[in-house]
Amino acid sequence: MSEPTMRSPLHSFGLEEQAKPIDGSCGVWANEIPHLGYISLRGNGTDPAFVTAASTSLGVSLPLRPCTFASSNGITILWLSPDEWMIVCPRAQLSALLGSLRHALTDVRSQVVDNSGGYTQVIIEGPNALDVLQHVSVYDFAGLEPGRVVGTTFGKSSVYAFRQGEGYRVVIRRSFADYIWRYLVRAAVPYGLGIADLAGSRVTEEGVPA
Amino acid sequence: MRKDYSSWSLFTKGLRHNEGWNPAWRSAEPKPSYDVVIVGAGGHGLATAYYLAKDHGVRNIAVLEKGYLGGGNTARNTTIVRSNYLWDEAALLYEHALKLWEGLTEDLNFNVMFSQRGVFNLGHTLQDMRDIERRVNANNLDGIDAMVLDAAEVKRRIPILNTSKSARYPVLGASFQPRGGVARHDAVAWGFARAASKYGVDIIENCEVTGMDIANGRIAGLETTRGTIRSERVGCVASGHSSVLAKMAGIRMPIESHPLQAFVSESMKPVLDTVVMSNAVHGYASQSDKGELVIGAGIDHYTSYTQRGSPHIIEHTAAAILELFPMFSRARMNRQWGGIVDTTPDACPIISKTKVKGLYFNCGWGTGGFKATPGSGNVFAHTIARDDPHPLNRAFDLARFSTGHLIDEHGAAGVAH
Amino acid sequence: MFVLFCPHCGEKREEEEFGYGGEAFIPRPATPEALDDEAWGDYLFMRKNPKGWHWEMWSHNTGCRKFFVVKRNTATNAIAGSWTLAEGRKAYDAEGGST
Amino acid sequence: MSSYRVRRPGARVDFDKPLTFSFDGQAYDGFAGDTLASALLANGTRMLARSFKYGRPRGIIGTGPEEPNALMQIETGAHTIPNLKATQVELYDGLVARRTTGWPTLEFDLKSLGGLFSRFMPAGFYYKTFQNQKLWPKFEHIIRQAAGYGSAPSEPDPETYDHSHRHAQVVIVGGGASGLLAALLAGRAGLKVVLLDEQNECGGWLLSSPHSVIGGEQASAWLKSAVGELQSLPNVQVLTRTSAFALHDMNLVLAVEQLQDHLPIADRAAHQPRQRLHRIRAERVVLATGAIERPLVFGNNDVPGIMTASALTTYLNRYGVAVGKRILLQTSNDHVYQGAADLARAGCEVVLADTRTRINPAWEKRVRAAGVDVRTGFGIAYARGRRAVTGAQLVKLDAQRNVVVGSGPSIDCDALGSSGGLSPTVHLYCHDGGRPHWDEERLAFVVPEAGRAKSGIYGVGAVTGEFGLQNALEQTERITRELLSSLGKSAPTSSGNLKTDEPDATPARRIFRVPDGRAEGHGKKAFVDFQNDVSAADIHLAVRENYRSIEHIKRYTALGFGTDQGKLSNVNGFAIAADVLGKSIPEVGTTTYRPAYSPVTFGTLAGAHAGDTFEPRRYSPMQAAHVARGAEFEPVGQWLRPWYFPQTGEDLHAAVRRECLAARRGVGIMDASTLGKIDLRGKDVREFLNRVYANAWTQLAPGKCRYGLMLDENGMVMDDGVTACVADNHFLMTTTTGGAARVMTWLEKWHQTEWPDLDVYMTSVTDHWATAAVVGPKSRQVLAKICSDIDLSPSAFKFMDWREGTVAGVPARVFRISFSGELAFEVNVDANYGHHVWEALMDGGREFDITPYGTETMHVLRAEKGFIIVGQDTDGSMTPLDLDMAWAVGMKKPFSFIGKRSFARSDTAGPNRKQLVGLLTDDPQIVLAEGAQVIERADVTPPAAMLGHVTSSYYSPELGRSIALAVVRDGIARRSEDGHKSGRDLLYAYAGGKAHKVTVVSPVFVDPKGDRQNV
Repeated sequence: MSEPTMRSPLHSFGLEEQAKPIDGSCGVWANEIPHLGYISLRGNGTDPAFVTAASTSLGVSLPLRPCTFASSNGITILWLSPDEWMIVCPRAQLSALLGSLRHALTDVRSQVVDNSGGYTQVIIEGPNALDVLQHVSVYDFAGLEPGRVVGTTFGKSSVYAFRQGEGYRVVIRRSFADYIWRYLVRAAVPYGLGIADLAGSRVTEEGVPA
Repeated sequence: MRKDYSSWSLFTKGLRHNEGWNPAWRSAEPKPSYDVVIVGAGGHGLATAYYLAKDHGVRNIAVLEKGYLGGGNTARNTTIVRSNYLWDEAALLYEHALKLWEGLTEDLNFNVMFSQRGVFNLGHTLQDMRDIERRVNANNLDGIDAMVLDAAEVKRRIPILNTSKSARYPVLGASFQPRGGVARHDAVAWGFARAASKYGVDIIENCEVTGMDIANGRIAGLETTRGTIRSERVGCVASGHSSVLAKMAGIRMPIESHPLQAFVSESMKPVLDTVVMSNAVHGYASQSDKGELVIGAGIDHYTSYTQRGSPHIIEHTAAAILELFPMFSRARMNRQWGGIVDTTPDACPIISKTKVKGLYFNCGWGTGGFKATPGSGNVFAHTIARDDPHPLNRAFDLARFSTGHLIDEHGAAGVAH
Repeated sequence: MFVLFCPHCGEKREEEEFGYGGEAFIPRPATPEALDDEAWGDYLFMRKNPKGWHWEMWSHNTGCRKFFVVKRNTATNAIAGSWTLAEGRKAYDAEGGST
Repeated sequence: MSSYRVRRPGARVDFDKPLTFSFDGQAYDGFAGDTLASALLANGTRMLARSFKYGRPRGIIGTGPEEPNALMQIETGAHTIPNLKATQVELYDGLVARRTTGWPTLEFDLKSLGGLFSRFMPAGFYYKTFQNQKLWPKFEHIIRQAAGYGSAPSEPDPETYDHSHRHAQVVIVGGGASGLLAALLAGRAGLKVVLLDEQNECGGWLLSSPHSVIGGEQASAWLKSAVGELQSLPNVQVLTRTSAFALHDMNLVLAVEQLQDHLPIADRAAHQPRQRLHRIRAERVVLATGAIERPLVFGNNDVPGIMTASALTTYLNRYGVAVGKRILLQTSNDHVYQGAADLARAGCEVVLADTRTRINPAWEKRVRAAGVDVRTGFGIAYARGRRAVTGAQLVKLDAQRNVVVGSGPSIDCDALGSSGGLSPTVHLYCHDGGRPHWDEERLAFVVPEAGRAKSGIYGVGAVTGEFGLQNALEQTERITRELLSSLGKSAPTSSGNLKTDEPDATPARRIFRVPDGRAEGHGKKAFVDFQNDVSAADIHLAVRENYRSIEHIKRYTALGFGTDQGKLSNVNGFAIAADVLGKSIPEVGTTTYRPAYSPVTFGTLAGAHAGDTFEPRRYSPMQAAHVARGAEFEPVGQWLRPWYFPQTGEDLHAAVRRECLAARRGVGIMDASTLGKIDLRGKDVREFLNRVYANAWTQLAPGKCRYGLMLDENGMVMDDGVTACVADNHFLMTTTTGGAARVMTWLEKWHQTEWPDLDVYMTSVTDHWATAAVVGPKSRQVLAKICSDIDLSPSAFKFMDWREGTVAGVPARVFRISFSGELAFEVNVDANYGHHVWEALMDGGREFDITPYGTETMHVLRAEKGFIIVGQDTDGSMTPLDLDMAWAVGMKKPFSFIGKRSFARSDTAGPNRKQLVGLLTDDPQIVLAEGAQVIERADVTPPAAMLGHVTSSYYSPELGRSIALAVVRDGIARRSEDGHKSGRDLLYAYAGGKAHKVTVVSPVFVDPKGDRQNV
């Protein structure tokens, strides 16, 4: 029996083989950041017991302001709704985080769900990244400030999107990944799309850079 | 009724600079009272008045219209006529209408340009094809023309259709109703108005109903912007505005009024000589005798009385049409518009007496009203004249929302049309 | 096409992010079995459908997935405001719960 | 250079860049900066179309989107575009244009024969004839032969389109003088501004009038510096070749940007879309859309060479084309005077006939100085000429009333321009419900200057009726300052001197139809709507026939329904109707327009929603494995699922037969990842499930699963699936593939709106879990090979149990549930491992000949067991009781679960419901059509009463015969248990003209006792 191997949702596009270091040759750079851990966390944001327990066990304060996110120690917590967060973490930390969260929240009205198989992340960078996002989504990305995360449309599907560093991250559902990637590629045609080489960068080591 | 529209009359009047034409209908001043008042001078309302006069001998009839006659959904639909509905009740009602359509031009002495160029309902999934098979078989047993066609036959009949297997929704086949087709929408209202007027029906435009006089559970008259009009029988046929009228009578209706949009292309050389509808991709199209592609969109999800909807619905429909007909990619939309459709929980109309004696409602046609116009008027006239439903509309009463006897036509009504 | 303010996300967003949720404040009868068929049918199917101000629900499908309340004029598409379900109920009651 | 070319200073054509193009196969020359229209005019082409109804010769009338006649087929093959207006086609080298009317030739059009009988073809003549329904198709065929302008390409579109969603503080529509000034003010104030102009450069009317003066400098210089400044402002974006075609609710402007059409095909950039749809949401919208000159209506006003007066001016000043040498201008107002002077100075012989007796002395002085022959108080009775105008007969008009009081001279000319005043371009203002109002002084429907400031819509310049340049600019500055202050900004500096050299205006004459001294309909045809051949007489006829509402008039005559959207015709039509009706124009009605302002390409509307991005296609984590094994796929909702796995030479039936037998007798494997999955947690989960499911959930222990039926409040089955108890407060629900999103929203809605107090959270985990169903008597052996930490023995791991363990080295949840009736295990793993686990199961199963199967085999297997598919065996009208599934309904639950009350309604509880049954054909080899109707007798003469229909029908390889599921009226009582005692079980199934004898039986065909799944 072969060793268990993971296949990310965009595996079939062979992005790894096409990747090259980011340079000035393309208007848009994108790639999948595969195999991160995703935890859906539900609970009442106005319940101090919940917030404290979750924040303590994660080592990051749960972002309570709407449409914001918090990052620390390689963990990013996206506010999705007043009672829903998504925790994005390196795979290596997944089971520990799940365990500590569940333990901390045992007696608190809440839900902790491993959703790591259900999502992947795409990074979109480059001078025309904003143009591409304006093609694919109805959201006013020109007005999206750093530190904010929004759930919005992507063609006829939906994503969670946030700005990080020079670029944007979109968190997408696995079964829509094929559509979303094709839609993204199509939108990027006028600007030239490069597959960004993320290997060795902190992105893949830690999931999301601080 | 004298048939004064003919080639001969065109010739003789043409010789005299077309000065000899008479008004197509008489614009009347409201009288103090009528035997029957119809509220709403759309196709259905005018047809009701016409059949009341013609078939039931009622002479003292008024049709009230808050705007201009035929200005509501009659003027805003995509003109498709067919009867291939799923359930017996609906199919037989629409078939009754279709039979009337087939004689309507001659009956009204007004060419409504009923063009029986056939209607295709495409199937794109195995379940679509099951539904098509079920509907076609039911239609055949009800005496309605219908057939199931496979993809190759559909392609043969509509060469410009994209039947590629790699399409997002490949065409697996279709149901086809040869007797279905299209008609000139405005002409239906004008033809019925003219014919009803000849029977002495008073057509009163710019007359909005503002209140109902109900005493002891009976209707006694209407308050209007042109004064009080007394009548012990009132038929309301106001499509999108039915809830507003029902509220005046203290009646609750299972209706929600939604925008329904449509658009036409510029006029192009005809390449599509039939009607093509697709539930799966959400669009339908025909090409008019002027060469315009007439395209219907899906319904907007929210309620609105504004006669306009959201543009992404139009964009989606354009995409759907291009999925079916890639060759129209470089054609251009000339004009878009919206109507207000009165939808019911089971996508079937309400043609019913009410708890107010003498007050009748004919509404809830959703996206299917135009095709039913003569049949709807015909059975509603019967219902009002006899104070008892016609056998064909007995099932379409308000009581079904209490008994649970819904007639769910969502599948066959499908996309708006 | 509308712009709706999502009271949970605290932002105005385009209509395509939302789903229409129908007339607001149709509470489910506490004891359905106590209702006769007509009253039950009324709850199931009868709607105000006013031409004018309408209290309705929308859900922020691509965002927080929360249902919320909008007061919108169906004759003009003007919007008077958005509220959370609880706050909307208060505003609705303050109006006398009518349209 | 042709003799029509004039080297005008300030012209926007580049005489150093000659181009060639063809029209109807003939080669012509033009210059960069020309439109197809200006180039054709420069080449002396006058007639280039035939009219729609009467086949009359037609030429160019306008300069932009108002053009009704010059509809062109541009290019050929896949690049061809129908119906472009020659006035909007930018000329490029090698452009190929063809006429769209005139058959067989432009010179001789067959329709013109019909035109000879035009008096017998008045408006609405169709309605009055062709009344034989049997003959109508033949008439219609002939009508359709003659219908239409250009043709759609017959090949797929080689170009692409996209959408861009933008948000701006201020969108300004129109880059004329007012629009530019507004943009400058808003831009200087630091606002995020988008300025849209449909032409290839900003300037609007200034481009046609480069010698006007603004603040002491020439308009061309003012324009240059304004555009330059706007381009330097980073917060301002100027989009030219971008036509705003719609204004929707809440200040959403839709605009199409042309990116490629102005380039030779070979020069078009493959990576750029042809057109881009901008959807711009703006806090404020400024309509600076200007106005379009409307022609006067007079006899034979459609002869080629007759244009709007402003078109003559524009062709001269902007394109360097003097359309004629001897020009007759007819006006009712001041607007034509500058152009008259320009034409005269350019060397044309110009006669200016003003219908007014008192004209503007300042203008009169200026034009006379230029050599214009001014005649006052004259109107054109009719024009002369057929394929090109040769002159016109003038008549003397009464000073006040629009009647003829005497004869006038006959004037020869080779071009004729008329002006009945300006019609503001109010289209966009109307789109979202705004209504312009009639300004009797300016004789125009205008946008009020503060527009609907409350909702953020403003109008500036000519669209508001400010036709004078100076007035327009001053008003623009004032209104823009108001707008800025509404956004908390102020214009930092004054815009400087906005003075122009225009004389004060003299009132225009209120005239639309120039009288010819004859009763309407007796004289020469006078056209109102050129594209639809609507004459003044047609409007009179409509009114005579009681089509008195303006909407009736428009619809009866087709006024304003062409591709020019009535830009030239609507006001004239209204005015003529008003005169006949004896009403004022506002009494007749307010003009209103619907999108699109000018036609929009379907491809542009669709944008990127085309081809493989038309709609989402969802795939399971094992998709690659299925493709590798040659699966055929079936769309199920948004998903693509394996339908069957044909081996070489197999068709569907052969493959399904093999797959079915493998699952029944050996082992099969199916991808069930697409099922919806919802994780529910909280102390009230059981109560929540009790409310949303028909079943009872109070007793289900951890480690156990249960099948559940979900109903709508109407009592009808809406979804089903297996739900597992993970822990007392933790459940995992599955839904149908197509119903997942609907169920999730449904549950959230109930929780949020009705039962927020219930302690339960739910999260979709559909995409997290990959699910492989290993099915068949040998499934345990297969699983055992790659799963060592779960005791798979029948006693330890029972049917409807689930266990956690490791499969192929991956943490897994294994459910012992079955949709086939066989021993089966559903293995769920993190979807990233889905492919790995699938392949591991295939490897482990190789020695057992494990057989992958798709949805078709799944359907056969479940139908053999009588298991329903919601949406196939149900249609929204079936209760659980109709399905004979009372066992799945917990009628005793304390809470009245969703749908329960509806069971008790008179019809739902009544007799004669359609109920789920099995059907067996007499001939076991006949497989009934799914959708066959069930009837009582073999006689199918309509109307034949129908009892129900076949919902599922297959050939069962296991049984070696056909089987079917059906819903049949009173079906449960008809089931044949012990022979045909009552005979009610003997029915017929009708499909495709044939009725087959069938027997009603139990829907469970295989293993009725359910022993196999328990082994």
